[in-house]
Amino acid sequence: MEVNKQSKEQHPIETMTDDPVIQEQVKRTIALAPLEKLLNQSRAHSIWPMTFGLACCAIEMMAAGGPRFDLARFGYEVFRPSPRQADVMIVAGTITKKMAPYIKRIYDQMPEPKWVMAMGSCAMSGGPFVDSYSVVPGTDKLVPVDVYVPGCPPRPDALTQGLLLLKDKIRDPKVVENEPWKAIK
Amino acid sequence: MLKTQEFTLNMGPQHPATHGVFRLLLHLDGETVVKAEPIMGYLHRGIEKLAESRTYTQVIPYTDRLDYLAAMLNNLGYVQTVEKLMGIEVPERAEYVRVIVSEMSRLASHCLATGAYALDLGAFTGFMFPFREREKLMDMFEMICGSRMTFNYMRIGGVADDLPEEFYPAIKKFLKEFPACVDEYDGLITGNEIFQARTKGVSVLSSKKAIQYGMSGPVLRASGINYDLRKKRPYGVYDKFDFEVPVGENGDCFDRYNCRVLEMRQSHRIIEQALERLQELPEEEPLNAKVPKVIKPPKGEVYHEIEGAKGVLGYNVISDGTVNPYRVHVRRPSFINLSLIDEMCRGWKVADVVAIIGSLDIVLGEVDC
Amino acid sequence: MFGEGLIKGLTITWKSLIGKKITVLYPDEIYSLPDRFHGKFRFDKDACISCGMCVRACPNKVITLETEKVAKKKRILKYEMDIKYCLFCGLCVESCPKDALGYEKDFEMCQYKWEKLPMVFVDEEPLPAEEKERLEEEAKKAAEAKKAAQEAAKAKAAEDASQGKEG
Amino acid sequence: MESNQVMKQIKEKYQQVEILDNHLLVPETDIKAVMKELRDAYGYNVLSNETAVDYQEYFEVIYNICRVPEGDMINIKVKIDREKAEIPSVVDIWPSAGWQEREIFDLLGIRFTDHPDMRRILLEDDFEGHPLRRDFKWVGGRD
Repeated sequence: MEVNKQSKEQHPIETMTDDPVIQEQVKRTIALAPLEKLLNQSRAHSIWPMTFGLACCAIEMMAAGGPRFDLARFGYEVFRPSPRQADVMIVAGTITKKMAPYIKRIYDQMPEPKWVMAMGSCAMSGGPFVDSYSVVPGTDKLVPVDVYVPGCPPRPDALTQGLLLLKDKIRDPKVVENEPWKAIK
Repeated sequence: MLKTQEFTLNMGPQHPATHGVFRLLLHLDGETVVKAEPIMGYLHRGIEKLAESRTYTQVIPYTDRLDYLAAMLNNLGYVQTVEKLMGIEVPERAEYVRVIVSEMSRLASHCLATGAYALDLGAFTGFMFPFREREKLMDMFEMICGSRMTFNYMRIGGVADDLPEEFYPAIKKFLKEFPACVDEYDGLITGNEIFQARTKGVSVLSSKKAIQYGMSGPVLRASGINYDLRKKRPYGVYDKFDFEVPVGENGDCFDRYNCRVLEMRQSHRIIEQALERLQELPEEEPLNAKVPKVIKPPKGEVYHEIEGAKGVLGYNVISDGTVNPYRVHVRRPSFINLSLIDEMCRGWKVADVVAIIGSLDIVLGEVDC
Repeated sequence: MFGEGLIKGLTITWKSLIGKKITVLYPDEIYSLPDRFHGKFRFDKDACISCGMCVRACPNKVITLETEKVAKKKRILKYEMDIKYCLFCGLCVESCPKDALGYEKDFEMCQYKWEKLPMVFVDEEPLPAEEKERLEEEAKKAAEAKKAAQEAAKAKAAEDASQGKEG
Repeated sequence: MESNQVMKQIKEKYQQVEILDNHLLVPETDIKAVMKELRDAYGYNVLSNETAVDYQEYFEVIYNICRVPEGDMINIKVKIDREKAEIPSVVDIWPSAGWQEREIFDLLGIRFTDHPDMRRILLEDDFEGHPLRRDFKWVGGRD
């Protein structure tokens, strides 16, 4: 029978390792991959950001949720104050050494899968205050960052663009190799 | 008698109602606050130290990031201090342009304070309406200096650029529409019974206490003291305008909020008058005073105060005769207004704490510097 | 009457249902930005005289400018703006004497990768030694030729003048 | 009363006080008495600003006090020894000095004696050094 014939064929993972536990895990995950894709589609279309306003950029983030720029058009307006209900942490503002442990802790409290956006110069690299004695030079020194939004502060539109880029990345992680602004237009 | 155990609640540093990264350690007896312990510095970026290694012009963009809601007023305070130090007389046209942009900045700040206060107390619609006007202001700022929040528009001896052509119709349209918009806020937020129930009589600040603790701005005026530096110690051309200083009666949260709404109407009046006078002045008049290319103030020091959006904003600039300032100190109104938070919260419920912090209208960029 | 304020508030919100909508539908509709907008940088390599004014004006050492001198002319090797440190204050643009540096009306600068953040406008290898020599010699020759031509012109002019005297 | 006249009267009363172009230079020992006099006799009721400067050889504490709601201002300076770095606190005269003195202690390391709560305010408790001193060295975070 055809089914049996297929099962007798060697799975690529069997050539790599002999551990039956790993083999089984890999086979099961690959079977679930299409489902994951479907889930990612839904994730990408309703990102719940966390209100993580630190400084000036937070005001632009509020403006992005306001009437003019209206993130609700994409389904991203559900700003959650609690990290346990959020998908993406938008780090908007300067991270000081005093604040750094909290950022790490809040990131750890977020459920998987999670993403991080660095909004504005300060969050990207310390920005104008990089030479200061109390500033952490960039979010990526603490947690991995998925999208960088330059500007000081960025326009709310730029934040929208960043979220759209993140949407593309959630749908297809390979998109990071492309030139980003071409991906949208 | 039942005795309850004291309970500690940590509010912040990541809390949506603290207007930034401010942490309040609340000691509670049931729901009543026994003691509020403020902990800040989560946004301390060392601007005062950074200023020591920048030239006088390069410090201006850093002042933007202190009180980022009313950045133009921070610019104004700094450049006026340096001008005082160097003895520069600013041309009249530049003074009027400065008045227009700084009052616009005050409007933008008060719009946000009103909207965010409504949001703190659970009125999401009340947040949308002031933000609509704020966006119009931001558009005009973008026309003037290209940025929405961090302007870097003022220069020592004048302003960076003239007001563009397209600005005049925009501001005229805005000035025409704005009083009706403030009426809308009054109808939507001020007149709302739920809002009044949550703010009237809450955390009354007596005038004596307000003076003792060095409060300033709307917080002081809400307690019934008519102290506005634009009237009492006029700087720039502020003595040429006709406007009133709104003063509250009770000094509760509602008065502090209402003072800001009333101030918006006065700022509107000032902009109208300034625009009129500016257009009367001949176009050829210079916009910048004659300043040397490399700014090197003589040895000395100046302390200068202006009326910021949050209160008295003071700059202390010390020069040692080189191109870099020796020391820049900023008297930040939010920092000093916040120092009474413990006493203001004492005896009120947890839900009122949000109302009290919102009514003080603090900006953490300024508190922590 | 209790509830009056609530009803008044409701009428205000209902009114805005019929008014003009203010939402800008980015990215379908690009919002018109003013001329002075501080966005992406634009750099004109040919206009730049590599005077270094922008580097000195910057409050945060964002700009890297490397030059080499070839035949008495400065050649730009590298012009890089590390916009992750940028304040977008506009002091560099203001200081540029030749208008080589400016802003574009474009704010779309988002990136996935840290390495792609800096804006590299010019990134060239320094010229090899032979090429440099060749260019220098060429410049020398050109200068000599120019000098010769000038002298010839002078001589001719003198001749003309003397002829004119005679004539 | 004009602030110039006030300055002259203070000078008459306290011999060691010096009048420099726009401020009073008060010795450390007299500061509390002068402050009290200014508040009670002349009605200067608000301490608007308090800060300090590191002049490498010595510290200087600057007080800007004003009358509310009249609005006139007087500037007072005190020179203190850099090694000792101690000065009496004025919290009991002006409660608004509380946080400002804590800030000065945090950033410049000047200790205010009899301040009720002399802790760091902006930086972490275990931060080493005082950043606004001129000899403070640190390593920036640029790549």
